[in-house]
Amino acid sequence: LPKPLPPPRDPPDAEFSRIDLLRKIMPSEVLRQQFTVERFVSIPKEVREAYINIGRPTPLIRAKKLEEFLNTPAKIYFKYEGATPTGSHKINTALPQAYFSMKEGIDHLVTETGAGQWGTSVALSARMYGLNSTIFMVKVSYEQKPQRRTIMQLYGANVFASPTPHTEYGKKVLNDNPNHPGSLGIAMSEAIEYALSNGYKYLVGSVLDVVVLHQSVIGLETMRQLQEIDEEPDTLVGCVGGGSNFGGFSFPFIGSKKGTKYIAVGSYEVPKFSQGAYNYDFPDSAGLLPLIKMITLGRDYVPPPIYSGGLRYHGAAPSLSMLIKEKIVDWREYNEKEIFEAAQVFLQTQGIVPAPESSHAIRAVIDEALEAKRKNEKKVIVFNLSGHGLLDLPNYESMMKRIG
Amino acid sequence: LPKPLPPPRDPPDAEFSRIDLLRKIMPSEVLRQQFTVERFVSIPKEVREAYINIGRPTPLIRAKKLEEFLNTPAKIYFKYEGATPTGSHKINTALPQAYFSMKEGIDHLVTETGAGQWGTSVALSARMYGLNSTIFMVKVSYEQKPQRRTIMQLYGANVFASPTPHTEYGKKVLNDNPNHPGSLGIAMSEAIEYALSNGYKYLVGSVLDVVVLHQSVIGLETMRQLQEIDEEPDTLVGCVGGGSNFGGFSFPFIGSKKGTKYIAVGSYEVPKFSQGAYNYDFPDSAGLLPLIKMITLGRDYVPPPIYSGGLRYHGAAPSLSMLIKEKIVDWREYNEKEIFEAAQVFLQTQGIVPAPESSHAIRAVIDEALEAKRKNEKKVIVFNLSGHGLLDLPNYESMMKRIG
Amino acid sequence: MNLKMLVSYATLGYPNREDYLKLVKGLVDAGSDILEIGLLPKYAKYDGPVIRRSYKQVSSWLKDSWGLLEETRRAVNVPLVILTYLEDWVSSLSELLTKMRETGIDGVLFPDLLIDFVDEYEKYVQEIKAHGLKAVIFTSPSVPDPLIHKVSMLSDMFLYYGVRPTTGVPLPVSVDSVITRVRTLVDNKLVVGFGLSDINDMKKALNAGADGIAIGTIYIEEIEKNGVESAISLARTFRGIINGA
Amino acid sequence: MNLKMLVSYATLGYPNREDYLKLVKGLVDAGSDILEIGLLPKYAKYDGPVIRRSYKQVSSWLKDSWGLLEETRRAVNVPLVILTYLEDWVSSLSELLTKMRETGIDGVLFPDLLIDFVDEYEKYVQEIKAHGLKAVIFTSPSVPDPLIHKVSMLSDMFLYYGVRPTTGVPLPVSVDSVITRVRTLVDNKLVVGFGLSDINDMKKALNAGADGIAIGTIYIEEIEKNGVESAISLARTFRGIINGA
Repeated sequence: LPKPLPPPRDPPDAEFSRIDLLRKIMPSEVLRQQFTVERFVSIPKEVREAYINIGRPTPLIRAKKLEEFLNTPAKIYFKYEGATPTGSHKINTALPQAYFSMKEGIDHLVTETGAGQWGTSVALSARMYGLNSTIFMVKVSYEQKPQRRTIMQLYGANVFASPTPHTEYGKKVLNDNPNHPGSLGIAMSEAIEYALSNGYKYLVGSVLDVVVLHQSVIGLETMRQLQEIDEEPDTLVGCVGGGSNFGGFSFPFIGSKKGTKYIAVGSYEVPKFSQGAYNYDFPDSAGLLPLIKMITLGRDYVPPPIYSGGLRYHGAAPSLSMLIKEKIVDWREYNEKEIFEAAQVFLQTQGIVPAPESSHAIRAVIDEALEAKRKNEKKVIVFNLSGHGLLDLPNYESMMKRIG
Repeated sequence: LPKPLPPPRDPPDAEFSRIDLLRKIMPSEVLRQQFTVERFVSIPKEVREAYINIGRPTPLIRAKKLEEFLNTPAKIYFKYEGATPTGSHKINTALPQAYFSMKEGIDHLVTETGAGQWGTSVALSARMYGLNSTIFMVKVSYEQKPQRRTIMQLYGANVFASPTPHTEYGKKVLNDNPNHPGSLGIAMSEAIEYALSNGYKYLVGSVLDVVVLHQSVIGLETMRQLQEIDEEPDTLVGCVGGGSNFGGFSFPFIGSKKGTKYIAVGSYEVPKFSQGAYNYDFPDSAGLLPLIKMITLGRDYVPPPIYSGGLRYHGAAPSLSMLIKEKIVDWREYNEKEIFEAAQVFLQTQGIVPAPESSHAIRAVIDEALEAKRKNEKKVIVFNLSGHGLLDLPNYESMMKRIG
Repeated sequence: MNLKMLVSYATLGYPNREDYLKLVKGLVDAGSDILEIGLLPKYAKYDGPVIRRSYKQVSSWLKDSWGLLEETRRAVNVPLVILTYLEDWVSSLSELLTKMRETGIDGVLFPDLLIDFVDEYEKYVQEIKAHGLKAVIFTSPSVPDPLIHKVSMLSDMFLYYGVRPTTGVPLPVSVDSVITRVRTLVDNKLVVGFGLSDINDMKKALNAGADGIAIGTIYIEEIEKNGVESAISLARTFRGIINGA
Repeated sequence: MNLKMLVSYATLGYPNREDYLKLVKGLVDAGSDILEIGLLPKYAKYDGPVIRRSYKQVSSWLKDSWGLLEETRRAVNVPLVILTYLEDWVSSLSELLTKMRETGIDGVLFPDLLIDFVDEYEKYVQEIKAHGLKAVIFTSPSVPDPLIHKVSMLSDMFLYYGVRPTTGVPLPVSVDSVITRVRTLVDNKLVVGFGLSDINDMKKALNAGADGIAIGTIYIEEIEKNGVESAISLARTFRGIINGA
């Protein structure tokens, strides 16, 4: 980073310190890593073994058929995080967080989940270390994505449809509207309250530096895999929800000055890059967590119901936000039609059904590859395919009908 | 093989030659490979590239957490065929069959599918070579597994719910019962008729030697991957539907005399190993294909509605059947409760949701590992995890309710 | 003589008594070195649709097979090899072989010997030889290499190697590569047949090292279309190809 | 003298006029080398809950900050460094600095200088120095290494390094490894503070190479519980630890 990263802070007239709250709800090693800001953090042996156990390193695959289809002189590689058992990069931070929790004698982990990727990763990671887990799943997703719920239950998690009657906050919401469909903000608030009142710990899935740190395993593996095949990357691309997959993938390259162009891709429907402000804002809708300085649409921003659940977030990680402000990282925004087309091209050439989130990165890659074709440049484009879309097929079905 | 493999033959009073029919419906290079019975067939460069493009070699992963959970001195490795884009080994034969079809100027492929794994693989492989495809999907699956249908459509296939009004056979069935739920036999008959009457080609997904040949990429990769880590296998385990994943995985080991024990695992509910006869029988229910000599429950056998759709098949590949008869290959049969428990152990230790079919192999592996524990033997157990179960979650949900 | 062999097949009694006898004589005159005669089986399990048709036709009228066999023996002076399924004779094998010997038959070929009776094939070969007959052994690509090598030394006259699992269906197989490989295993004369579908296939087989070719289905198809004379003329063509090879 | 420094912090006017003056004198008598005085800000954005409480209490009665600062200056003879947010003074910085100089203040520390004003920090440091004041620069783990090195040479008196992003919240950080690393970057005296939560932390910081420690939150918590005398006695304890280190 070229400049100091503005630290988290408490709001002006806080009745309680959010930063102090973190200490009560997060495992301390996770907090230590969040605030220690060491330049290199070595991965504990046990976490390395856990990574191997879930099939890391994930493969780096050349998208040969996609290149042929686009008839581009560019080479396209993708790091396939969908190869993890939970189907996305989320497990990379859930595993170490669960490991540190186990080491600290914690026996129960709590978190919230929207689309379900994060909850799935926490459920599995908890179980791998013999811990219990409780997942507050946004009610509308709980009902629309029963398979996500099933998989979490198979992993041994308690899954609640949030709002629940198990927390004061949930009770309050239900009291106002017994049919409330839930939201990520409510689920997060419930998870934090539930952890606090039961002496459990809360795991955080994105945005914070510690999460980006854990996700950097993606970029570090990719760098090594590129070296093994003697390839120098030019352009690095990833999609941005909270920023942890993009950060984990690209920061190691930025830090070691490999590559010349870094593209963060967001959703046109959630236009944080084009319309967000660079401000201190709450990472959570309920305002329970400390303020952080980031590109944000405002914590009260209500994202439209796009299919890329993971991109329906109002902000972007502070480190990524700064790199975008400093113009070290470029950004793009694509709409659903554009990303559905990209997903179709990708799945018909490479076979993998990409998560709708990851399809944003694919669209940018296609545009870069076509640009390379126009200029006849032999660019090496590498992107992070953050997850597969096998549990998002109903979404694709709807897109097919709507956009088709 | 220790003895000559009995060849396919036509039934005694055939009005038409099934063997001659093959010639009309199958791509000729596929037939040539089926009947040439060369000892080694080299993979064409284009097919090798297509394998790489879909992420082959698939990973060989040590199931460390499973070993720890079982507290066994045995080492357990699994070859993860679920890492292919279509989530199972089926693509290994769909790709070369589609490639040869393309080379022969065929522009449209037809097949049937039950659970959907095979249809998905054909749909993708066809598209990768610019061919059209039509998939006759058993109607009850078409309705119960809409996501399988969606993925095939995303791959560009025409998907019909069989019985359809598009074939004479389908019309006849619908005439007798407009609400017929369909069956694999009917779908197969429709696919063959449809291919025949339109001048398209039919692709075959299991049982035949050529399919086992294509699947041997699994075993060959596994052998090399074991060599790379200096590991000598003792026990090799796989599940058996038609026998192609088991054969493809284990035959290279048997052929090169690596390993001492080979275990083919079937379903207790479809007891072909314990109760089947070693006879000439039709591979298809409709009796359109030539007779082959195999362990079979009879082509009229109606399998119970177990969740492992891929194991609901009355026979086993001729080569595998002979090896079982010759006691070179052992067999096991497990019921749904046993395999559901195995699936849970596996997914809570390794994270991967196994296909219900593959869970049969897992159950046998667990039993072997516990046996090694009782005898304190450091066995090296290797099994083929033929596919993931991410599109079978509704089945697991039902099992959880019924058994779990 | 160093010429390669033409082994010609005829279904006993096909297409009718008169034409059948004309055929076998004509095939020998055209240069067949050996005649294979197919005996009507209960179930022609490893035969293709063309030969099955010929059996079906014969079954409608032929009652006295042995009488016709005797006539055949008198009509030609090349070795006669009977093609019949062991399955039909397991309980009366000795009688069969004795009768063949009495009829002046030279040898017998059971297509199902190594498929359905592989565990006891040596016993059966012994019994054939014990009756003073030649045992011609039928092999195919699905027979394991060591077994091909072993039976090639046991087989009388030549080793019969069928390139296609079913005669008469021109399934795509690589005749040349199959023969080239099997040639190295065979310590005997190698006759290739059971599905050579055209002249091209025959040339490939001969160039790849076969000592002879066996023809059957092609004759029967020709008889169906143009009668026995035309089939005999085909045999002359094949003889020419063999001599030219 | 080669002894390491104790930098003690007091919120101007806390807990009340009388006790505040008792506190600052006591802290100096107990061996503080430098006093940091916190000026009531509009928004104590980078302060923790404890210091925020002290500001809140002071805000209810203190009107004449400058008068109290003058008294402070008269009461003690160690260097006085004012801690205040630049944000509150951007439009009147020259007046602020002039007044400080007139009041006999030695230096000023803006915690938000490198966070919210990083693009112009050099201009502000120049301006502080131009008014004859010392510019004490605040850094933290989130400041990039090259920048720490650069500002360490620019900072007067010492470089202030905050180990935790928020004072008073004992977030888990590895004080020793953080200081060991930063020590190599700093071409100046290094004072560590902003969240040293206990004696153990202090010892770690000193052993890792800090030239001094800055204490604030601990005093205020002690005053809340047991009054200023008790806080002064803590300062004596800390002085002893430093001397012993």
